[in-house]
Amino acid sequence: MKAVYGLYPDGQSAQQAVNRLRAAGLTDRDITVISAQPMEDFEFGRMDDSTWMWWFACLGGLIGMSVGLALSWYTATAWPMNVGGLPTFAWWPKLIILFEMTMLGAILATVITLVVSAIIPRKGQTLYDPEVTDGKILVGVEDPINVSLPAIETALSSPSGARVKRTF
Amino acid sequence: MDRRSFIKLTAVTGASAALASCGNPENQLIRFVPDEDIVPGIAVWKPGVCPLCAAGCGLTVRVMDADAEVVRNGQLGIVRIAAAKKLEGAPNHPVNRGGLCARGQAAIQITYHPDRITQPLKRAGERGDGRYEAISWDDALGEVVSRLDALEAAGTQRALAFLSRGGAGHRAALIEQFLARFGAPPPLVYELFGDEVLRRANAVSFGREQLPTLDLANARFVLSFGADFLGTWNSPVAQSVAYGAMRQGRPGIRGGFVQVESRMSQTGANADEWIPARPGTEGVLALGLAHVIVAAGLRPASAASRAGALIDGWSDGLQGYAPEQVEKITGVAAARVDRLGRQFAEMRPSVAIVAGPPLAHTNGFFTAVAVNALNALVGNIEQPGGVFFTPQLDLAAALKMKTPVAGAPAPPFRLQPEGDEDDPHIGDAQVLFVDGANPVFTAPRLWRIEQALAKAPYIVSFGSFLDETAVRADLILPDHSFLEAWSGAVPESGATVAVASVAPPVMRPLYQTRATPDVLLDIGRRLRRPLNLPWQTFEEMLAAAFAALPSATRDVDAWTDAQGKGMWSGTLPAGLGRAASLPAPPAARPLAYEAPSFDGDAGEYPFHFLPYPSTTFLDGSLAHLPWLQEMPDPLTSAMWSSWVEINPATAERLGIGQGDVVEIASAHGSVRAAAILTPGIAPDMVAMPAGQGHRTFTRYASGRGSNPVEVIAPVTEPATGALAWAATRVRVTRVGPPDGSLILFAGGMREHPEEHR
Amino acid sequence: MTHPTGARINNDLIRPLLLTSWRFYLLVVFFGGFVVAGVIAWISQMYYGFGIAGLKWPIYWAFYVTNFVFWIGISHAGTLISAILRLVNAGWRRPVTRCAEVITVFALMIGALFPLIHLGRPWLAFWLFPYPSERLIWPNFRSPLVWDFFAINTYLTGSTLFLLLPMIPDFAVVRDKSTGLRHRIYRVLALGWRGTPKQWHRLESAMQIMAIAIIPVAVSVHTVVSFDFSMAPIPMWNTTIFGPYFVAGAIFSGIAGLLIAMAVLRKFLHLEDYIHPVHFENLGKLLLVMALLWGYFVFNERLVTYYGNGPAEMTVFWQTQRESFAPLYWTMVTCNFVLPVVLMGIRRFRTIAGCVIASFGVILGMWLERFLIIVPSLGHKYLPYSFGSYSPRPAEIVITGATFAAMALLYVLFAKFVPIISIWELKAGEHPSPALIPPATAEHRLGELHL
Amino acid sequence: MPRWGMAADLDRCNGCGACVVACHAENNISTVGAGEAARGRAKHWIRVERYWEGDFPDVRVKFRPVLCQHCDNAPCEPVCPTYASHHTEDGLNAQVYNRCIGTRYCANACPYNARFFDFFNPSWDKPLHLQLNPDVSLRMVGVVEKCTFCVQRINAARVQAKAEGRGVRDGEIQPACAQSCPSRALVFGDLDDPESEVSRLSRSPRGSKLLEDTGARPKVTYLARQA
Repeated sequence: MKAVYGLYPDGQSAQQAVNRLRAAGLTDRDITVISAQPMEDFEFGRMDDSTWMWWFACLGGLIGMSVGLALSWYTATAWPMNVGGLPTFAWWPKLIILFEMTMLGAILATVITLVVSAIIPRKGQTLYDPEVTDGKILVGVEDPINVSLPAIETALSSPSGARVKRTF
Repeated sequence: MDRRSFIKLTAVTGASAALASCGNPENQLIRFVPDEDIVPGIAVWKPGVCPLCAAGCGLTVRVMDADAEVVRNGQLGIVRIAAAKKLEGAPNHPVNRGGLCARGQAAIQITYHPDRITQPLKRAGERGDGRYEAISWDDALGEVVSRLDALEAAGTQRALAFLSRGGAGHRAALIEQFLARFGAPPPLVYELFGDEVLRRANAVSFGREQLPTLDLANARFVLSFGADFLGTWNSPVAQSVAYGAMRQGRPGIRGGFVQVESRMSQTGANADEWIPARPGTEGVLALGLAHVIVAAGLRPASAASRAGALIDGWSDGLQGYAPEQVEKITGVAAARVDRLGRQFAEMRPSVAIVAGPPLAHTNGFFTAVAVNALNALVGNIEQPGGVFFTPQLDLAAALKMKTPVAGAPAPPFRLQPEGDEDDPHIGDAQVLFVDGANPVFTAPRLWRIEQALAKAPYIVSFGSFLDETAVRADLILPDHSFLEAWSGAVPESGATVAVASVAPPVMRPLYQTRATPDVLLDIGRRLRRPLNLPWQTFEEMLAAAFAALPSATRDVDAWTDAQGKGMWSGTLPAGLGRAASLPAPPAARPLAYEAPSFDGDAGEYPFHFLPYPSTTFLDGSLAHLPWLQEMPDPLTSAMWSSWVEINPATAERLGIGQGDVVEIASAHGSVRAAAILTPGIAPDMVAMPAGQGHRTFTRYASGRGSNPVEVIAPVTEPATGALAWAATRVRVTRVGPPDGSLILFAGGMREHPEEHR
Repeated sequence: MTHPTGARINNDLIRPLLLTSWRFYLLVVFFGGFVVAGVIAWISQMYYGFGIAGLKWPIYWAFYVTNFVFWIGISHAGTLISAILRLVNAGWRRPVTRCAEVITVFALMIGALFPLIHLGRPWLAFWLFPYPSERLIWPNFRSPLVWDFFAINTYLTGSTLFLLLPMIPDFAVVRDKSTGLRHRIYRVLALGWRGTPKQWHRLESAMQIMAIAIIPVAVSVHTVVSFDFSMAPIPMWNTTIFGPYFVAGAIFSGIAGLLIAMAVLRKFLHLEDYIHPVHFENLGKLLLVMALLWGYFVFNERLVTYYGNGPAEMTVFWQTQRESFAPLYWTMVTCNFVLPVVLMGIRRFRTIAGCVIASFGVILGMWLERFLIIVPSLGHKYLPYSFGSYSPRPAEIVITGATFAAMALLYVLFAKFVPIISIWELKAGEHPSPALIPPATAEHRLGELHL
Repeated sequence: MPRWGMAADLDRCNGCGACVVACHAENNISTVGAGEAARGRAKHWIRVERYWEGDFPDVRVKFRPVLCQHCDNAPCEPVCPTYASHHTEDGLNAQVYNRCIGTRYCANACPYNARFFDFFNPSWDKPLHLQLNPDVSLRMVGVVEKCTFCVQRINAARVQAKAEGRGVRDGEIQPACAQSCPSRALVFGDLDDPESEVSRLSRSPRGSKLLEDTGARPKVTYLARQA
């Protein structure tokens, strides 16, 4: 992997670096930003923030509810048992099971969505520097194709306090 | 294949079965070839006779297969046996008609009791310390025979004493014959809560020296003076059957029931009206009712005939027993006496019953005769809804044993230290046989039974358990359990027709025990001068006794028929019944009320003390059965405990709370037990059930609770010499807080606790 | 005192993970000893038979079910509070959320253990699981105990994930700050976390969704727990108020548990710069609100029973008001109402110490509350002949004590291996220095709550 | 299908306790011993409740045998998570010991406290175990047990009746308690048969159900004592 990146002490200089990279012709998809905390106060911190997570959660909830319904329906009718004169499939108690299963489905779907979409590392996305942990913000480009390395380096080094590094 | 190799083969299969069920040692035992055919899982019902009390209820015994551990040829293994599983009342038995009391249900645990004596034992330590060694039956019988031969050689056959618990049955008849032929006095019968007073009173009032049979089922009004006829007295199952019918067995008619007693018994708890009269004054109340009846002209005084003539002033209308007078003596309001008298005469058929505490006072005989007179006054004798006397089979006649035996009739031994000096005292016995009685536990301390037994050189016990008396025996010849042996009974009451019960063994003996009647017959044969009893076995004797009876069915003889049914009942042919009526006694001074005397100064000992037969253990002979120990007492719900019943007002005055340990002290002894506060007892009385307090009586009863007999004064009823067990006064002191010995099943006393906040 | 910067936050919060003092081992041995005793007691109970506990006819539930309800109640400290604070974006939540959520997870684990401990045949507990078995019989979905199973299962799963997700970035911090074996372990735990805007955003979205989902689940859990009682026709159990009453009580005891945990952490991990008196003040006010709410529910429950005047209900009622259970009852009222209202209602007492004292009172009081709901009713059901009284025996006492020790032990271990305050959330909050916090005014306090 | 039920005539019941021991004998109920009994672990599937009324000397006693009422709407059934407690087709409230995991919820939900928990493995001092009824399963530690209306006797009578090609006759089935009862206070039979004695007694104006207001619809009718 070839990569070049800069480390910035604060959000403003990181934002400048991102802006310069864009000016140099890079798309957001090519720019990697890494920080030790969410940087939602800055424009770069909102890159790639569209998500279907809510819909997946709802879907998971629906699946959970269906499982709950199927389970309670099947188990009640597979071997009908008379207990206390209650109907074999008693709706009121079943609502509890349906509710809990719905919520369980929604929670699991959310977490699975998160893990699959954002946490499992993708191939070629390994750029990292432990200094981020101490508060530095990393802005960099992996495997640049369209733009030349020197141009990127220039763009990265222009904000004040920037420290540019290369990996080969 | 010979037997030996077959056993080996089964041993191998047993071992492989053990592998399959590893860990459970039971399954690793060798499985022996069973001696009897029994189909697993199939129940067989066989007749039986309940041995626990004189009522003689008929049983049906459920027999099924069970795996028992046995030793054969020195090897431990298991064998499938036919085992009794459950006792139920025989549906066709004229006494209990299918019912069976809690005690009868538990009788099966006698057979399977883990502490049963399994073989003859010879004393190996000091008397009373319970150390015994095994001895063979031959050696044991040899010892007994040599002792008896020695008596005979010295001409002192009269020094053979036989102590038994009574009951008129075939076994008792055999014992009588044995003793008579040997030349010994008749058996000494002792029961703590015996009924001698009532029998004697019935003899003088009605010419029948036996307990009455009460036709409650047809009665419309039942008046009971202290009789616990639903719980422990006489034939409780027969009486309970009749009680149920009396209450709800007749459409539109419900019999009324009034109980007079100063401590509410289980029976009293069912009364419509419960009347606490002063202890020992019940006879006065009975005569008060008679006065009302005569005075109101409801019945003429002469209607009581012989029974009334015994009472002083009867023919004059009992002038001394006007309701106001009765109120002064008994504490029962005059208006109530008047009402009860009218009810008794008008709600006919009515019946009066007397038994228990009222007869255990120094005027008990008077009380019994007074109640008899009341019954006779309203014409209750041998009438539907009244008092009957079960025709009694005369066993001696049936067995053709009426011929006088050698030697003059000897007076029986006595247990009391005082008394008629002509009678030999138990302490004078050279050889003492004990069969079922436990006077060390049930006789008042002052009779010094232990000391008397210590003087007897040789004691033989036939008991199955090491109770307080058996533990003093030099030789124990354990009896079969009632399920393993032939049993017979001739109920004294409970049916209006004559009844004789019999049952063959239900199962094989579990241990090296022998039936006591057979042992006696064996001893009789082995004596140097054999007794020449005409039967080889008890079974033969039973057969002879039943052969004399008329058969109920045409096809089979009475003996075969009785074995199948478990009993014979019907009309006794002439000559086989006991005399229908005893001759009237020589005219004596008519009886008048004398205030009961109590042992102990009223100031120092302010409370009447009432020991009463426990619903579960009777006099204590059943305390070894775990089902009964764990059965909640009907009134207190106590289990595994003994207790003292105290009126709550009294308890509050003495600072006693529920469960507190209290000491009951008379002039003769003291016991401690937990207090139970109960409203069903007079404030000047404390009551305590007998039955617990065994020093040695199997793992379940030993060292549990305390025995009220220790407190009883040795007062006797003068007319009969019976122990007046309710005539002791005591003081009550709180000793300490609850010590955990009182175990109650019930959490609450009252259904609506908030009403009694 | 200066505002802790990113590096200082890292150092302060990772220090307990990297440096181990003898005190840690001492605590582990101390609490571990109690836990081992509890395990031995439980094993004895299975080996010798359930009879070594003090339960009896007819009081078949007592200490174990009390503990069950109690710990499930404590579990409402964390996730529920933290989820609410997250949704309303209360800034002061940031140092508090994780130590709260941990309480939830551990309390739930302990609480969920009690249905097992109290089972007559715990080795067959898996029969409650809905799985196709050779017995061909499924669990009875009409049984409140099966509802319990589902509710606790959902809540435990949700709470655990709710706790774990925000830990991932912090594991990444530890990964970067450690070496050797520790580095390798935390590298695995960090799941390759880097910190791209997409990751941060997805994480925060997920936390939002989970927070929304977990609140009704938390409410449902304690409602279902209350159903264990209110579904049975037992005097003082069979009432509709139990659902909200139990939820309120759970939050109440949960806050108390959280306050105690925070005070302990602040003291022993020297987190004075992160957990400020204002946090205690705010939670203390919540505690006050819940105490008043609790009083309202108790009054409600009692008044309705009193007015209805049913004989069986009144028997139980008087048992707690003035008979054998009265000392416990009035202790409960003092601990749950008088003490927190006085300490939290008077501003002068609303200090850290005041909060801790009130919280201990509430913990004791809420434990007693559950005990007094369960035992007097069971001991006085309708038929006075079967009335009974109960006292615990060593097995129950040891196991009960052991669960408190287990909570402490788990907490100690957790604080040892995971930063007890969420590092990234703290950084994201850009916490102003305490000097910049205006003095506590009514306006300010309301503003902080963002309610 | 029959609907088994019982009538208990409180005017006949005199509190003797024969039913209690009969039940122990029939159903292999172990005794627990004094120590355990003191801790409240005694098991009596049927008990005779005794209540005092009034104070000396105007005192009366009420006896009432209480056993599992085999309620139509049994509160113990729906709460069981494993269907150990459930309703059979002929109206019995069945307890399947093998399926019981010992939550004891049923015992709590039972308004009559008719259910008993085995705190220890039941044991019998040998050879008392030879008495055990092979038709009744032994329970183990940790399960709840209770009155079955002597279901083994019901089944035996049914098998017998079927073998003889007839229906079960009224009075043919007697649980151990009813069989032993000397005063015939307990009557067992089919409530769906209007001619049966138990139906007749259940319709008696003296009849009432115990704790009717819990809505459990018990199948034991108590006939009040008169006067």
